[in-house]
Amino acid sequence: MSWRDDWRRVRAVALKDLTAERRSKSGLNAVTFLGVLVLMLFGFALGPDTESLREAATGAIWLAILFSGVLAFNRSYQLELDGGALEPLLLYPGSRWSIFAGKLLANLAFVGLVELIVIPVALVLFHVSIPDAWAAQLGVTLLGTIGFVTLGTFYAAMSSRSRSREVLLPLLLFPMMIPVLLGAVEASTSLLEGNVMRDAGAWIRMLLVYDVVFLAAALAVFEFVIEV
Amino acid sequence: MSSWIAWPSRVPPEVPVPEYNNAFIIAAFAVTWLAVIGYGLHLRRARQAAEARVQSARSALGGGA
Amino acid sequence: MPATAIPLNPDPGTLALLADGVTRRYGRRWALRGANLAVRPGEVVGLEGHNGSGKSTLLRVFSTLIRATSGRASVLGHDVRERPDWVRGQVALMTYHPGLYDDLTARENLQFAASMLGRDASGIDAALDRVGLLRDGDERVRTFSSGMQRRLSLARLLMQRPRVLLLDEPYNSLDRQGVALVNEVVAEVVRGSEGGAALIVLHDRQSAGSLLDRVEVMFQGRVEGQAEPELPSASEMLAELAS
Amino acid sequence: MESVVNRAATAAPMASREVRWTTVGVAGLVLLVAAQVYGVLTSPPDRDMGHLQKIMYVHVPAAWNAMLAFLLVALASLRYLWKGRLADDLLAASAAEVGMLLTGLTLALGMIWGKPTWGIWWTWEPRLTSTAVLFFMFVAYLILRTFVDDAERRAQWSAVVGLLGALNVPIVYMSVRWWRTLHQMQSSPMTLDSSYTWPLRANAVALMLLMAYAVAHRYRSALMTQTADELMDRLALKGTPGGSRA
Repeated sequence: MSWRDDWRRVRAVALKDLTAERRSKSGLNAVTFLGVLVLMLFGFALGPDTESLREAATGAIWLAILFSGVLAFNRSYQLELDGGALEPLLLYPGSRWSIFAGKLLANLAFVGLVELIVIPVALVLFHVSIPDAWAAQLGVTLLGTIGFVTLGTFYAAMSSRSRSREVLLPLLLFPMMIPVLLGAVEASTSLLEGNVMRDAGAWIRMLLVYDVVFLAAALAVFEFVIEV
Repeated sequence: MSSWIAWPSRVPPEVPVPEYNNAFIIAAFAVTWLAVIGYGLHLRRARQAAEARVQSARSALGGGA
Repeated sequence: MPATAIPLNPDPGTLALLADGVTRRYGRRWALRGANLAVRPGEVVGLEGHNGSGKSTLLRVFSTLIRATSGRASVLGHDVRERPDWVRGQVALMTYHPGLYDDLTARENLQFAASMLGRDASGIDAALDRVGLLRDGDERVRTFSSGMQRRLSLARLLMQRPRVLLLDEPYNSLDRQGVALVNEVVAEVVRGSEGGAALIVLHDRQSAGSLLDRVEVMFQGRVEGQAEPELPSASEMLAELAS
Repeated sequence: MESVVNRAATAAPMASREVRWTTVGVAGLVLLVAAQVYGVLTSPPDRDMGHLQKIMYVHVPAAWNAMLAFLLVALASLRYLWKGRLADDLLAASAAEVGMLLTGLTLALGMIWGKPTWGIWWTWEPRLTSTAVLFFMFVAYLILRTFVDDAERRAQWSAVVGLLGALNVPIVYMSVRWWRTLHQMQSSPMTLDSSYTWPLRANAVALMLLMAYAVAHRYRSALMTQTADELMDRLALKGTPGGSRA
């Protein structure tokens, strides 16, 4: 199997997942709505004071993404389990990591779309004006999202096929997410405040290392997760 | 080694040390021993269960095996 | 020693399928308890047995989908555990699940299969035509009847171009033409490829017609005999085991 | 897959190993008592904390050994993925159970120490916070094990989870440390006075011996349970030529 074959498989899995998701629609709407709802709840919990809202904005955004995103990952495997499609999927000869990579891309697109709604809503609700360093902000969001979706897609391969999957996924995933949460929130906050007294660069490097480490690890050991 | 463990440092003999919070010290050691003994009991229970399982398997197999 | 078709010291290289003492446990339940089976190239073998006798599990072991707890299984001379990827390229498994994506059209389902298999998309229309779904190719699978879904998974199987077929109750919910289609495909694969063979789980031997070379019967996780067997009753069997 | 049945059949070396581990356990227990008495009686009170310093003798060894237990989980998981022996999975599970206990103990002792020292039960300090994360990962690992019925699947999944968790520990620690240093000045590091080092080391070694004993004991119980299961398998497969393990 050449790299081209693998890439074709990755693309096929991603396109198939996204097409199915687009046709069923309800999933994306529901998950996005949940994200916005979490933001609202944060607003109520933090009180109407503009200053405290603004300070908590990045943290609230990331928790909203985490809580809504975690619902997306099990869905991605539910698609395979519903009609017994996982069996033929696993029976195609060739690499299995490409299945993971395809689902990862599809989930990235899905969570990215959720963020596309949730983040602007958060900016409005929490009185945050678009920062000057918006490009860097996008980069931080992307890095954090990659780390989150990588491990989310990975652990969902287990949790979706085990008993009580709803509990198991966040239980496995959230402790692993602490560096992502810290890195993304700190980097965003420091960029929002014009990098005063803070070093966004260190956090961005940390996120980068995290993404590379877990992307490589997940691709390497996915075979073990799906094998039996 | 950084701060919070509050690594004890110098001991100036002339400074009288306030004797406070003995309850916390006792609690710390008590919790430790509770954990040690409690886990010891857990180990014993696990071993007994395992032995019982081996026994019942052996007898089901006809005494021998 | 149960009567099986296994020759003494079978040479796996000359067999299409070989199971040698295959066991499989699910939790505390044994689905397979030492199944022996040999299928020679060119053979079409039926597999019968009660529910839970291990037929589907045996098929899945051959397909590499499930690992045997112990024992050995090989396809065309290659151990399924040592060379799973090679085996996946040779066998096609059709289960009672159609294994399709409901929100994709029939054509999209086949396109996905083609990409995963590394085939170009040119065979899709021919496959659809072959199973009689050419006109419904752009309909979503969700709208299909179960018979149509089964036909579609047969089309996917055709695109796979396997040498060994593992079919789990392939005649279910198919009309008469569908049944004939399955039999055509089986005959085509078995005669048309080197070392081709088929193992078919069935309840209704009539459907397979003259296709079957023989029928093996499974009971409680073992292949117990050939042809028309007098199945021993469960209590007799247990009494024998206990002795 | 190796046969545990055959292993259990050679009872004599197993028994002597049992005796050896019991020796380790007893030695650990005796040393722990001795080291605690020695530490409490000999070490002078600290200038700032007074006798509260003595909590260090139980808290710090627990934290160190928790890390050690986690290392053991990671190594056993790695070896399982490499060799595929179910026994390594049982070893990882045994170490995880002891590790969960030790991280829990570390957290409890940290709180007991923190309250009188700083007036707060919890501090977002890198070490303590990382230990808390470690605790959650141990718990998730052990819960995952209870959710999966098939032995091989359970072994593969938990090995993968253990390994990824191990990769995460240093990243969590670094990130929490940066997070803290950014938020407030870290107090200057102090060197440990020599009158405290020996009691601390003795306590750490004692707890390590106890931990080794506990892991070994738990591991052997798990092996025994598996032996029993394999014996039951023999019964289930009685008279089958395929009953022997491949």
